[in-house]
Amino acid sequence: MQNYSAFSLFKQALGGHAGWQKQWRSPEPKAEYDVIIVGAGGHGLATAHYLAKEHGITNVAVVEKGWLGGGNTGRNTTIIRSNYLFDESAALYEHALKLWEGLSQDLNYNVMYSPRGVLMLAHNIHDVQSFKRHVHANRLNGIDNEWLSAEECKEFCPPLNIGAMRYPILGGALQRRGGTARHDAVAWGYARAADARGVDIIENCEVTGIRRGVNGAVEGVETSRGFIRAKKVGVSAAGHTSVIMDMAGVRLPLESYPLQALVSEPVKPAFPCVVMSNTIHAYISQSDKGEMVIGAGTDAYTSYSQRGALHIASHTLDAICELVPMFRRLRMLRNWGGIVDVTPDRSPIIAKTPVPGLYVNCGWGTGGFKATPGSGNVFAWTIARDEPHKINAPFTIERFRDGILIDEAAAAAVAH
Amino acid sequence: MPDLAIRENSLGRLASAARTIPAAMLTVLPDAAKLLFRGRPSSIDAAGKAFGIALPMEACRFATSGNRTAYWLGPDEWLLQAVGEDSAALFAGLAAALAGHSQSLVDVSHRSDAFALSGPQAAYILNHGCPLDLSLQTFPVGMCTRTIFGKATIMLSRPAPEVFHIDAWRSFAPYVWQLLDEARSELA
Amino acid sequence: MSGRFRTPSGGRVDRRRTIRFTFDGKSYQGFEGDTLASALLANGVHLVGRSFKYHRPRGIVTAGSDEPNALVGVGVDDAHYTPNLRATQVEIYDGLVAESQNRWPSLNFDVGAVNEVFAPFLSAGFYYKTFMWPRAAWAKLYEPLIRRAAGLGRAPEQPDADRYTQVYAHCDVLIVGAGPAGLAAALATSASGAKVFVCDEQAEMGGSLLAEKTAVIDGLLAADWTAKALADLAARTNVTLMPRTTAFGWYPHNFLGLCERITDHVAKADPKLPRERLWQVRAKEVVLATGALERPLVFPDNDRPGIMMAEAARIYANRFGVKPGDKALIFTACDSAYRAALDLKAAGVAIAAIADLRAAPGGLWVDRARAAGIDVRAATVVTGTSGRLRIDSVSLAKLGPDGRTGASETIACDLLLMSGGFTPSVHLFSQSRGKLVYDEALQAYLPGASVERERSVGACRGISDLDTVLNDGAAGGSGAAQAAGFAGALGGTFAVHTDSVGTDGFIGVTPHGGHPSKTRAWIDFQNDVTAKDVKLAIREGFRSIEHVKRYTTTGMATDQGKTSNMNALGLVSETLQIPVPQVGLTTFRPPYTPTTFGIFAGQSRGDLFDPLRQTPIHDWAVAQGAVFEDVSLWKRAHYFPRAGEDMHAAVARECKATRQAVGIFDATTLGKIEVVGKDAAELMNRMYTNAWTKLEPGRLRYGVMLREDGFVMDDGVVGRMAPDRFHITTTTGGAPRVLAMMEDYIQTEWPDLDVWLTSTTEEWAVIAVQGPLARKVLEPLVEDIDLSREAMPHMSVREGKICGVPTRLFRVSFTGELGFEVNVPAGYGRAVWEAIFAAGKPYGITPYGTETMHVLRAEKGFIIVGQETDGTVTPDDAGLSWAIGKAKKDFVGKRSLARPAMTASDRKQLVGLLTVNPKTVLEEGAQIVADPAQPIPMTMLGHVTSSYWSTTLDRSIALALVRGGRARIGERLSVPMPDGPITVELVEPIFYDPKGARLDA
Amino acid sequence: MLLITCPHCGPRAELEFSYGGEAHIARPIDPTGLDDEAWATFLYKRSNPKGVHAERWRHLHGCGRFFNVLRDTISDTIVTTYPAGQPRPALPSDGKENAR
Ligand SMILES: Cc1cc2nc3c(=O)[nH]c(=O)nc-3n(C[C@H](O)[C@H](O)[C@H](O)COP(=O)(O)OP(=O)(O)OC[C@H]3O[C@@H](n4cnc5c(N)ncnc54)[C@H](O)[C@@H]3O)c2cc1C
Ligand SMILES: NC(=O)c1ccc[n+]([C@@H]2O[C@H](COP(=O)([O-])OP(=O)(O)OC[C@H]3O[C@@H](n4cnc5c(N)ncnc54)[C@H](O)[C@@H]3O)[C@@H](O)[C@H]2O)c1
Ligand SMILES: Cc1cc2nc3c(=O)[nH]c(=O)nc-3n(C[C@H](O)[C@H](O)[C@H](O)COP(=O)(O)O)c2cc1C
Ligand SMILES: [Zn+2]
Repeated sequence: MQNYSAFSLFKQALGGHAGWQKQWRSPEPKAEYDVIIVGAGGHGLATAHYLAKEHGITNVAVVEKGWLGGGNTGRNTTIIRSNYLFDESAALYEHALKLWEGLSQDLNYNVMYSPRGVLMLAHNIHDVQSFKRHVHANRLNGIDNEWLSAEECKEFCPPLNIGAMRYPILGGALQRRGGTARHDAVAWGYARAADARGVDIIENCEVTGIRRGVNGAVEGVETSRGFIRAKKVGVSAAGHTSVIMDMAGVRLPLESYPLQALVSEPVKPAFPCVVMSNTIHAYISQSDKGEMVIGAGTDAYTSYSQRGALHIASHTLDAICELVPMFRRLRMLRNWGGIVDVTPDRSPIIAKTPVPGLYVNCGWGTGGFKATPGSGNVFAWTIARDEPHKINAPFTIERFRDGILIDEAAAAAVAH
Repeated sequence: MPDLAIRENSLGRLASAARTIPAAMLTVLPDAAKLLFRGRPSSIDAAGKAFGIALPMEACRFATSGNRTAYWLGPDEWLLQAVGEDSAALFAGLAAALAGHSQSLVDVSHRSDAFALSGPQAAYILNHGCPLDLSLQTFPVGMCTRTIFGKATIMLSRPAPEVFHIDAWRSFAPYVWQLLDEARSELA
Repeated sequence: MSGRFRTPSGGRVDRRRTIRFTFDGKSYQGFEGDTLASALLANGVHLVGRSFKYHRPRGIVTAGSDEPNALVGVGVDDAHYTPNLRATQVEIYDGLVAESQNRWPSLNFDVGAVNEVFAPFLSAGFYYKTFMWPRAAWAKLYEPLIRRAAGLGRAPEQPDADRYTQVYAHCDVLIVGAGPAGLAAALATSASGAKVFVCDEQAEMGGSLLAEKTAVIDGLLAADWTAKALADLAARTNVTLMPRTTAFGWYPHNFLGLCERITDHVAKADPKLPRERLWQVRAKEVVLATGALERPLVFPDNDRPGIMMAEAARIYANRFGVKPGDKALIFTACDSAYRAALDLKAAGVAIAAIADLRAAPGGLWVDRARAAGIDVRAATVVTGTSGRLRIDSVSLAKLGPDGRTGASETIACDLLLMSGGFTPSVHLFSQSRGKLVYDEALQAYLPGASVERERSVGACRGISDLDTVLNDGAAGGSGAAQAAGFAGALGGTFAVHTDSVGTDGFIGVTPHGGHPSKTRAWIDFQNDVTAKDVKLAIREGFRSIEHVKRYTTTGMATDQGKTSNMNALGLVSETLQIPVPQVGLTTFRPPYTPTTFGIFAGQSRGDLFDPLRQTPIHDWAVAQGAVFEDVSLWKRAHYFPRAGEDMHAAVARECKATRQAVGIFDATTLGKIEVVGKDAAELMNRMYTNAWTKLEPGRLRYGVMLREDGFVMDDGVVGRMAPDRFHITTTTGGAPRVLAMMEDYIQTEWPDLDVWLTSTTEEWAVIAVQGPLARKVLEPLVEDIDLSREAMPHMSVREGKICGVPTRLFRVSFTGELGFEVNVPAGYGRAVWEAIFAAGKPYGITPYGTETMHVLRAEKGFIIVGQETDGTVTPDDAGLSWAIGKAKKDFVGKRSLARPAMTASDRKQLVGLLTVNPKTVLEEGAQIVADPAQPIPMTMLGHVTSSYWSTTLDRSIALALVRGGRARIGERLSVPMPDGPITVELVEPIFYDPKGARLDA
Repeated sequence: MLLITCPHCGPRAELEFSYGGEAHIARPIDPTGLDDEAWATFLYKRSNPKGVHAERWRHLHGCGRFFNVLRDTISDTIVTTYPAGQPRPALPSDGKENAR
């Protein structure tokens, strides 16, 4: 892999940038691979990267129906944090956060992980109780998360309005190591690193069927570019997971909803951190290019249309305008949607399936970007060893049958 | 013992300070006895007879006679309203007539307060929070429906081309009123 | 006079009305009807901004909403300041204050322009390749630097002083765009009687007709025809004309978002008016008549101030009476630029030459240009330009048949006009999810099959000549009327005298012969994306147009690629050697042009952000100095401090008064549902865990309701008023949920049950009177109810009168004391409350708030759903198994309770906690462990759900959920806090009067 | 915002409705007779199709009635609405084309 550094940039600049190599190849699919990953989002690409890097499995294809990174990875508000309540989730997201901290170096690709702090606002006493419960649990789990008074919130994020509003801010929980990363760079960085280790990333290749042998085990995938053989298939298709699992006759507890995000026109630095308010539904940070990146809610109904309703965006912007009244005159530049797959307990599934050789990583709903490195890492383990890593062991399909739910949302009414 | 049967309207304070904006006037409507009737089809006639108005069977229509109005709210649900009457007496009368029928009668006289929005711009102002098509073709005089206004549920009816009645649960009524008042500022 | 570059006459500006404004502190004059751009051009100002990345000097390129360069900040103060407005859309008014952006210290001398020096290193995506070492430096050093350099304008620093409104509207036909196509459509549609809305983003309606000088329509000059058409339309009562209104978004089912700008263009706006209004329009049919946008040509150094679109220059000359320069050179790939050249010449601009990319341009317009003495050069390209803050010369070269350029010639000029043809505005069509089809001949994407009920007419579907455009509009308009159910629409035809300008054009980078890595030809002006960047992206393997967009950021600026996207496509197509349609398109998304946040928020601000629900007793509590808390939409009195008291002192006093004498509490916010019908008890049996059949009328029972997944959803006291009538109470926040769930089961699972629900939450005010003296207070106020212990035991309900008004009087206690909850019709709530308060005065009656209520119930070990439970708690976990009707075969949630994990013995169970040091009050949410010395991550056994100082017990108390907690009662555990562990003892979750003697009093 | 035709009240804005999830998932008559797997299927497993979806809506801020809707989840086009309790109407184009 061509090394990226200030020096190489300098050298290439002198040569008119003629010497840059392809960041990844566009190979034709081979007839057979050891492992096929369905979906070249952050999770699928990270899985391929770790399969190659940590498990020595390099005969891997990542098949993608569109362009890599074009799913939710390329359309999310990039909030990264690990201050989850339950031990199971905390371990998973913290595993990811640790990987984020060294990811640019690991991939030799600047993913712009920016730990500028994620501040979650409390607007009523119930919020305060719930956030403090998080703060205490996180502390004992070794995860940074601290309680700020309303005044401290204001100090940390000066544009915030903490006073006259319908639901005044009573305080907030701050994870300083939380922040954002550049969504596209994550997909591209993983793609480049995986490709360099021999992984074939095959774009414009839609999986249309999963072929199973007489014993029921996976034999490969039918695609828009023909059949590709593999004994192990890992599905990382986010919003489309149900559609693909249906091909293998597996029904998962998933529903796919539209989730919207929007950006303002770019302005000079005016917002220093990430602010989330679940109570009034507002998620905001400022990107390095200057846009305010704002997350809205999901629509009420399931959909694959990858857009959302006007009233949902309106509802988010009324909250933003209350939290930061000087942003009322900013203007929306672009508003788009993604399709998120949601499980009944809003926690992911990273597991083996009833079909031998078929693995699934799904159910990240509105909050899986932050997990990308950790999730790919343990999913790779699961596929390589045909058994879960201890971190993803709780995130099974069977937990719904047995009632061992990991329900962060129910526990706290906290979205991601 | 104090006689307290003086009813407080949730809009009292707002109404007394209301601005006069002829294009879209806001006025509180008098208190009324209101009963919510729900039941099987077999009970509907009896309810209508006892109330003195055949309950409208056409969706989203109300029927008025004197001080009494029957509003269709759903296929098994009507609001029976009697302006200026005592709800206990009304309830007792209906309950007696309905005995033996499969139905439910509940006194909701105090659940909501009602006001009128009237004037040439009434529909335009209502549309600041209400997504209905309020043209006379789709929302004719004589129509009523539950709908949404901003973030509150209301019952909306149209007794005259430029008059709307809005019935909102007590704690929502001031919000609905204030939102309408905010919207009509531009006509002040 | 308003500037040297104003033509002596002509244009649509009102020359009698001079307007003064400032730009970057300098004052200028313009005329009424000018945009900021036209007024600046009239004053010879081209340099108006700096580009995003390299801080290149940039001028005005277009005359419309597609402007990529001329972005300005406008506003006299920060409460009215808006960044990134397009000078081409800003209408000037007296006193307008505008400033340029992204420059320091000044527009002419901008330090940021040093980026130009580094430009070779700032290639597309350079930031992905560097700034990785040392690790921490990205966030601390590099990122802040990059952030400061980026970002165009500045955000206002004061809260917005304006208001915004939102309104829903319905029409039969919505016409977007009021150019000839839109106007013809409007005339036809409205003749049918259909209700028609016509919106156009511009201040004046007429679209391209406003710059048309020679065309004749039905015997009238274009301007006169337009005026007449508009007057006709305005006179029709079924037509609403909406100027300054942008259709910005198309949402499913023919629902469109329109933004109307109301006050921004006036000096002294009527304060009653909103600044902008969001129209949310549901249209039966939509006619898109959004026209076409002229495409720039991509050639070396094509971004200098003074380089402008040819049609824009024509608009400035014809519509605004402004000469964009003294001497223009034209670079074109189509005939319309000839028309522009001729119009400019007529306005007094010298035309240095027309360089035509085409090998052999000919025909009417070329002939006319030649006849006018213009130097027309076929097969000629621009190979470079010069001029620091404004173009001063252009290099031209002949283009050989082999595509090579010959020797170049430099021509002095202060204006370079370019035209690469027109791109139909299919943005809204595409947003509606209609399929776009590539038209090879037009080199354009055109609307194909519709998904929604709409049709496109005129230039936005590739029709360009005025006669066909008008007739297309009329046909579309009548088609729409018919589709909306209106017969008799007139789709008449128009008699038009005009000359076709054809449909030639060019996409991609024009040949220039320059060194590919040294020349910079801008594709996306605003984001500083050059052809070189696009090629680099492709070289690096970014083949999808979506990747190219994201890697180079082409098309991602505030103009969303209106001028650049087709050229980027052309270049990618050429570089990859694949046809344009195979390159694909990036997705069109709302909004069409940037749209103010304020209109999305609309009236939802301050107290109107959400309904602010108050009880009938609220004002009384305010008068008593209560402090309130938000509980769902309600405001509830949290505590009633007296002078000098903090919350703890107030709560201690309130608790004491209630335990020793009597307290009064507003419980009105509790949800209430009346369940009526002969199957009422059966429904209760199915919905609640408890058994109801045997509950007698006149009795109360505490009920627990689960979700179907077995977790506690709500609880409350239920009264049986009659065999077929129950009065349910729910938690304050839970009322809508409970009602919805019950209604769901009745309607969809058990429609055979004879039972109906009615929400009575707001029918009743609820006044809790609690304490040993409660009966004494109430007795004198009630008629025909015997309050005695014998006649009205704990957990019973009576109907009667209190203070002369009807009541449902509950004998119930959430405090552990003798207690009543007085339900009275809400309109009487305040009066009855005051009467009880007065009657209680002699007994020391004390109002208490939710905090005291919480303490008192915790002393009794009563749970609060949402505090002791959290959506993962079963009834058994919460110590409520006694409330489960054991004999019941089924109820909602029962089956789930039998799942393996729900019956495990190490589930978290409700226990009481006593700190070993009685003075220590635990923090709610604190975690519980066995060994505080264990290493992190610790094994957490549970958490504190409720914790209070109990004045009654003179010590702290707490409730907690602890793994296998019931079996651990008697054990000691630890709560590790940052300043040391706190040892606690697990006890039964009841601290006060465990036998319940006091409630039975 | 969708325009949904309530079988009783006619076409109304989505804001008046609440979504009720997939239709035709009847609560088992005898839940205790189901094993954990079957119960979990009832509780959690949904078809989540990409294409025509039968779903429940309630005219919450209207007549209050539940009813069923066939909606194409690709285009969000509503194919038809029908009262609760009625079987899903068969469509010639099930799962593919979206009728207008
Ligand atoms: C608007 C929005 C905001 C969000 N905000 C945040 C946030 O702030 N923080 C956070 O942590 N998370 C957030 N999320 C969630 C996060 O984006 C996702 O959980 C995460 O990106 C999922 O990554 P993935 O790789 O699993 O999925 P994706 O990136 O969606 O990748 C799945 C891929 O599978 C491909 N695919 C699907 N079907 C097929 C097929 N048949 N054949 C081949 N390929 C197929 C898709 O094309 C896609 O590229 C947000 C999501 C959205 C939509
Ligand atoms: N080759 C071509 O296609 C071409 C190029 C330039 C001019 N023309 C001329 O233009 C005319 C075509 O007429 P037309 O009516 O189709 O186009 P037009 O350009 O005259 O009118 C389009 C109108 O739509 C408005 N508009 C666009 N998007 C909007 C939105 N989202 N919201 C609100 N308003 C919006 C514009 O402000 C403009 O007034 C003909 O006379 C033709 O000669 C054609
Ligand atoms: C964090 C983030 C920032 C973005 N910033 C911009 C931006 O500055 N300009 C822009 O046009 N789009 C921006 N986008 C949106 C993308 O253009 C695009 O809408 C999104 O990736 C979804 O893809 P789609 O709209 O092509 O479906 C941004 C997206 C994300 C996730
Ligand atoms: Zn209805």
